[in-house]
Amino acid sequence: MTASAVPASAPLALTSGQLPRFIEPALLVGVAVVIAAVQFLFGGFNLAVWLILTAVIYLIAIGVGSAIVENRRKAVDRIVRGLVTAAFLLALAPLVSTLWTVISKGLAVVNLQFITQVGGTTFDPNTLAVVATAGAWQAIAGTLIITGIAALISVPVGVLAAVYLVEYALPTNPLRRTITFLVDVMTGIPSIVAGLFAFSLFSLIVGPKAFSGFSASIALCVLMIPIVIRSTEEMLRLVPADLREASLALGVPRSATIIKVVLRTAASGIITGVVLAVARVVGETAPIFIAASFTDNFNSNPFEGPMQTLPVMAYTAYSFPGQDIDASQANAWGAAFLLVVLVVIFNLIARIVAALFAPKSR
Amino acid sequence: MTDTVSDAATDAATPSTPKASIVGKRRVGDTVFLGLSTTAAVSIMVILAGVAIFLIIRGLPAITANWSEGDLAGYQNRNWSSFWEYVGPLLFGSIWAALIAMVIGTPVAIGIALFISHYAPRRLAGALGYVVDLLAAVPSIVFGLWGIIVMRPLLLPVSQFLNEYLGWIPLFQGPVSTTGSTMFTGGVVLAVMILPIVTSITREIFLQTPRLHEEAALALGATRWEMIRLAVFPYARSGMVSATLLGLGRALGETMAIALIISPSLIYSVLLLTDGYNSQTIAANIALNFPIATDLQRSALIGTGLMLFVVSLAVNMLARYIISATGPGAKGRKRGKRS
Amino acid sequence: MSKSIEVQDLNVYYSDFLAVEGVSIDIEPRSVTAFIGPSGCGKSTFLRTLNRMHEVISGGHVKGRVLIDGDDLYGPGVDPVLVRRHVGMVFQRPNPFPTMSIRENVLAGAKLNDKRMSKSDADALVEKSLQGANLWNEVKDRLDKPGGGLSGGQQQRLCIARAIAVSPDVLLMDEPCSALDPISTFAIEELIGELKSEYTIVIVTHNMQQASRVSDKTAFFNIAGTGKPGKLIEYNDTATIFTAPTVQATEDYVSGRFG
Amino acid sequence: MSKSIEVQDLNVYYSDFLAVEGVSIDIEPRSVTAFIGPSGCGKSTFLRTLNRMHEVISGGHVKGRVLIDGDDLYGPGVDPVLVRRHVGMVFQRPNPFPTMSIRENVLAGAKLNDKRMSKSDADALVEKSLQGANLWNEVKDRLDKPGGGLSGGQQQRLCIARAIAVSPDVLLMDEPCSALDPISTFAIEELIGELKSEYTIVIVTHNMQQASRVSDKTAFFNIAGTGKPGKLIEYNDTATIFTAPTVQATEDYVSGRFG
Amino acid sequence: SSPSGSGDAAGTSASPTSSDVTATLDPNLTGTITAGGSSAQSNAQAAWTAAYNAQVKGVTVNYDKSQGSGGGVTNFLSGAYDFAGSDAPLNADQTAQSKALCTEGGVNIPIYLDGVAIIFNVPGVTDLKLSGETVAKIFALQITDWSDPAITKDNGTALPAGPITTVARSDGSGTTQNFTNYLAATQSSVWTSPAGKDWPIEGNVSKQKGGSGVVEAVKAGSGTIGYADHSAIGDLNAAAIIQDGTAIPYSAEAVTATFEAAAVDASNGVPGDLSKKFDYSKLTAETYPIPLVSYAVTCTTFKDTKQSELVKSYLGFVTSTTGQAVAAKNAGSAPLPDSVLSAAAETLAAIK
Ligand SMILES: Nc1ncnc2c1ncn2[C@@H]1O[C@H](COP(=O)(O)OP(=O)(O)OP(=O)(O)O)[C@@H](O)[C@H]1O
Ligand SMILES: Nc1ncnc2c1ncn2[C@@H]1O[C@H](COP(=O)(O)OP(=O)(O)OP(=O)(O)O)[C@@H](O)[C@H]1O
Ligand SMILES: [Mg+2]
Ligand SMILES: [Mg+2]
Repeated sequence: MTASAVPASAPLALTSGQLPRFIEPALLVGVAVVIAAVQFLFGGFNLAVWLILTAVIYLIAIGVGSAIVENRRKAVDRIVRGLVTAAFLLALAPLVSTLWTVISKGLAVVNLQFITQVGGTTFDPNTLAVVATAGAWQAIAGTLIITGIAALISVPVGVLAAVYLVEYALPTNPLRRTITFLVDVMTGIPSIVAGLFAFSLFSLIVGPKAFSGFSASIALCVLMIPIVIRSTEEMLRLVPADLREASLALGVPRSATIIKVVLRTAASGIITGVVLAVARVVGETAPIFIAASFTDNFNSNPFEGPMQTLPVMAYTAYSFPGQDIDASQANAWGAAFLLVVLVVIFNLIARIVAALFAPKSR
Repeated sequence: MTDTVSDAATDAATPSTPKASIVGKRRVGDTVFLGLSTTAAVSIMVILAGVAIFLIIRGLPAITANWSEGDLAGYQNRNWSSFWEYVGPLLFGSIWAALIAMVIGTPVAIGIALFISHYAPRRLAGALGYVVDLLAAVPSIVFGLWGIIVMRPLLLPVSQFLNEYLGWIPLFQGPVSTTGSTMFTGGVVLAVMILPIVTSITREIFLQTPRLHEEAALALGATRWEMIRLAVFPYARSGMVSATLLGLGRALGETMAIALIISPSLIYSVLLLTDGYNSQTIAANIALNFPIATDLQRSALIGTGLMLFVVSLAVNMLARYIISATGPGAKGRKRGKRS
Repeated sequence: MSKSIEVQDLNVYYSDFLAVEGVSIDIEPRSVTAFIGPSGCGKSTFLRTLNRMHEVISGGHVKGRVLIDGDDLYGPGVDPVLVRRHVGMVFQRPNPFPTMSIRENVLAGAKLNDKRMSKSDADALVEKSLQGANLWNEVKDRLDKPGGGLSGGQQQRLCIARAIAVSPDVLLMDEPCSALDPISTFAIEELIGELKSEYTIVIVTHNMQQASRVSDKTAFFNIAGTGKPGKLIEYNDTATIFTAPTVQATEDYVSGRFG
Repeated sequence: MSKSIEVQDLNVYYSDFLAVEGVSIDIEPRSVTAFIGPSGCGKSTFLRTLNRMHEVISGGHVKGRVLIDGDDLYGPGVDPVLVRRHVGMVFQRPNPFPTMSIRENVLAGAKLNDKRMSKSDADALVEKSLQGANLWNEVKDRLDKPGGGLSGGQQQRLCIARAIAVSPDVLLMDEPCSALDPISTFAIEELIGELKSEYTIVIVTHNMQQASRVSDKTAFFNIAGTGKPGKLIEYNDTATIFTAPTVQATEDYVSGRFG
Repeated sequence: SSPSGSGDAAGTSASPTSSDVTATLDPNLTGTITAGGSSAQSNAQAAWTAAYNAQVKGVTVNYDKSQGSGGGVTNFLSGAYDFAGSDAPLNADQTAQSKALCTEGGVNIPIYLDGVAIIFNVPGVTDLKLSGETVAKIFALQITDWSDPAITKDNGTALPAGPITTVARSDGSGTTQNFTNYLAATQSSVWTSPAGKDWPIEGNVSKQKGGSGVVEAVKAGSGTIGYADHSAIGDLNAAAIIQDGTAIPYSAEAVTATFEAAAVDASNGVPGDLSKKFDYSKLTAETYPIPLVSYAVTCTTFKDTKQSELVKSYLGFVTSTTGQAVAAKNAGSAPLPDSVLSAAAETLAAIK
């Protein structure tokens, strides 16, 4: 918007007192500096205290200032804007901090060898020394296999169940209401319980030596299916009823309408939801070490024997360090770093695929 | 399946004569697809029933056992008279920790969602949404490790501060922890973990607020905040409730981060800043004690898992009730992308 | 391709709610019939029973008979999917499939049904249908662009092209112009005039002028009050309905509009 | 309460895109002005600049001056929030707040400024506004029922009541009847006739007859083609525009509609 | 002690002496051993696996350290594991259960010896001496400041004043069991809580998950004191424990001496079982008083003879002098006395 050069005389109540435009950032910086200075003066600068005090004092100052110069309504508006922005920055802080911690600590160990090598040990018979070689390939492979199988099972089941809920079942259908409710309950299953369940199930089926990547996949399925259903449901509901009717009116059977029109239109959103679900379970620790046990060895057979994954590697390396504690912790951060990288890669792939599938208007 | 919308197609011949052109035989594709999706939906019940049955079968021995003898006598160094006495403080701890996380996390999450949907410049908003989604994807083990090395030391002086100036509030009583393994730290880390879930759901709902209603408010001379109060919040209320409860579900079930961060005790305590008086949560207690437990002790732990399951069931029922009771916002929510 | 429609004493229900009561009407082939009436009187509901689209709405069902060239749409063994290939439909808001190009949209009826078609057949069908919908010249250079990129009026004509590509006998239109600007409306009205040489057309409209411009016959529906069923009040030549209606309600409605 | 509006050489942009170019127009107090023109020519866009609602759309900004009784809406220190209290707006689709009762809807705007309105003041305001919107008799027994339960036409009148409850000087209406049936449309048109004794009213409509029925003056906007800016082509007494327009484009549009 | 193993230590070149217990390894064995349990053993197991695989390439050993002793035993009893690593021998119930699996029952073979270290982080203090009584009082929260006269007395000099934060395990653990065994047996007047796997003291105690959690918290805090397996304390300082008037810092020799002096048989009745318990009254001025011993729990009769051969071969290496040396070198453990090793060899030889 541009202001005209001639200032309007204002008998009409269009204008009111206004704080200058730059007041918010200026005041914020001012408050922050002053508080930092005060903190240094009285010894002890502390990041958390600084942030909290800055936020509180800024909000009070802008509120009071605006109430005096402008009016009460504007003051409230400015305070809320401040609060909302603060909430956002507050949330950004842990993200940046987490990522920074993971990246800085992870990059210290991660190199091509770490990624492509199976972690292990070599023994020198002369000195009796066992030298650990860092490597995460066994965990990367395990993560991909276990999560991959979980996704292969969960995605069809979840998507189809969502199709049932949205496309077939009427709102009054007791089955639909039960299932929606159960899906909500399932999202609340503690992950460790899912692990125990899967392991017990497999002990029943294959006998005591039930540790396998596959049983861990089943545990992840229990956690993943409800997430897939929920997000798919949301996405299917976003597909305008118009499109279903258009397709049906062309004499297209219901199943073809659902598959080729409804699912196709919602595909991009469904993919995003699925990837979020995968990202959510790929970092699970407790169910995996219960169902797939732990090993340092490479195992690519999901149906037999313990399997290592990145989160379990991070957890065990941190919780049960070797003699060289620092090296173990470095490994833990390396695994955590790879895990985050994996999640980011999933996300990127999903973005790209989703963009390819997204409805276009141009 | 009864009560489903489906095209009733019945037997007959091929569309050769005009007469028969609208007469068709049963459509295999439709039947198969309906069958598949019904099966998928029903399998949810099977899985959940499986989990519930598993919990009950494995948990029952300890729930009915005599806690004054055998492996359960003096379990975890306390003389419990029964399973219920044992699970009590754990249930309390789970709910308490989740509540703290909600109290810290929900307002922030809603703030972020509002920032992204209504305050940030449109172009920035997409990127910001992505960033928050990324937070959702950070594995909980990473949050656990991060909590230990970053948050624990960072929050120590804050604890000190709170205790010094607000110590008269029972929550902030001392002795203040020197290691940082407090309910406060745990609550903050949990809050960070539930942020993305609550944010992404509320953000979606905020974005779906019909533009019509937003513009109606603005055209009445509302400030942005007043517009949010008039148009956005009423519309999103039920969604906010369900998002919050989803977050609560996650907070209740979170295991590793809590197990790694908090210094737990099997007591009823609301203190936030101490080492020795943090109520233990069910999930963390399972994670901590399952490895060392004997069969009957495992059964006791699984019994506590069953209780957690029951709580999340109750929470969800409550959520449904609230959503259905909060009126038009719940029913009148038409989902349509705004352009 | 055009067919006659004969409706005998039709009641339409949404679950228990009787939405439309006792409609009997004869519609001739190769004619345009307009349905007019106040909001909620059941025009859309009745229109949808002509190709069983009301069944898509949960609880929707009918009593009575609808004969298309003598075949009962609700007879035993009749497959609603096949019915809809004979009786096409165009909706109030243009709804091209957003994931498909213009070309794919036109071919949707065939493609979604897994009909195998040679490229040249498909090309021919696309051109013929778009020609039929008066859209060919405007889009022939960008057939592979998404249908959502067209203007509202073009989108609506694309939907008409899509509907006629499956070669129906009857074309139902539910307020096809109410979301369009006058110029697009005009284009669609012209198109209807051309289409009636091949199809039996039934159109619902709120716009009395549109009804008088495009239709041969007009049916006036009315409703006694909320919760009451809609009824067919008067059905006659359009000119008669607008100039000399026999029922008072029709006259009130038709003239009130211009009051 | 009514005020005059004077627009001087106004350009409206969406980011870089010039949507409306060089509009100058004088609108008299206590009159009804209709904006007509083909879809996309910028009627809504221009209308929104009269109460700075275009700023709500990201990238929307103007060059030029809009004077309300001589005060520049875009002058320095002008608060858009205050502008909108002086210039009210009614939208195409009725949009009562769904969670609020009829009474709360009417008071929604008024309560913003005066939190502690006494119950009797509030009651008086509700009655006065609903009377003004010709809705009082229909809803006085159910003021505490949700606004969403009313019929479309009643909802639109509720929105008008809500807009006049903040006592604006000017009332902008963007196709207020296009989602309504003829009977409701008629009620709104009557209402506009009554409101103009107190307010300056500007109404966008696609319906030429509506324009001719309700307005004193009519402004015809047109657009040369997609991507080009919309322009004010002709502005004159309604009767003149519809019977003896001076510009060919106006004549084409006005008569083409009835072609 | 006499050697009962025969043959030379194939492939190991650590110079054998006459008293060495050696194991014969068949380099052509193939198969997979699934095991798990005690995390205290985990570093030793990793070292043993590496050294064992240097000679026997075809055998894969999966030792799951995330399960803990209890998990190991439970999985062993269910048949999931070929052997379990456990910080405590099978109890009576478990022994009874094991009979279903192993005919005669399960045997406990000591394979890993270590000490519980008292670790601390007091600014400016690197050497700390504490009597058993002072340790008990500190951990029982009866002494709460570093300037306490009892601490001054033990060290002969006053430490800087400051509150003491005790750090304990939040998870059940064999380390806690061994530590509280010692406290309950030797300081019964101060330490009135029971000995067990869970830390019994309520109050101002910081409880951390796992030995690593304790080590981290002690390191990160200030004025902290905790306990952990000596092999896992990294670069933290450990207190010397005053025993019979002498301050004894942790050393492998001192712990081996403890085992020789104080470990007494506590067989579960299954032939070949080597369960031990400590008689703390036999501690001397040469013994480190808080030992930690960990077992391999395995079957006397395997259902699958192939598995029995694998387990005998692997555990044979573990309980050889070389095996113990490997663990000492790489996991910081103390070698078990030869007498136990040869007894272990006999037990293993009897396994079918
Ligand atoms: N899905 C539905 N479920 C139940 N009742 C419905 C449904 N759709 C419409 N109705 C009811 O059926 C009656 C007829 O509605 P219909 O939409 O056919 O009217 P219409 O004449 O097309 O109105 P309009 O001119 O507004 O499009 C109305 O009373 C309406 O409330
Ligand atoms: N939010 C927006 N961002 C960018 N361009 C816009 C936006 N809204 C409208 N436009 C463009 O501005 C021009 C004028 O649009 P406007 O909606 O004002 O037309 P209109 O005359 O009201 O049309 P209609 O009769 O369809 O309501 C059009 O070219 C349109 O594409
Ligand atoms: Mg209709
Ligand atoms: Mg417009």
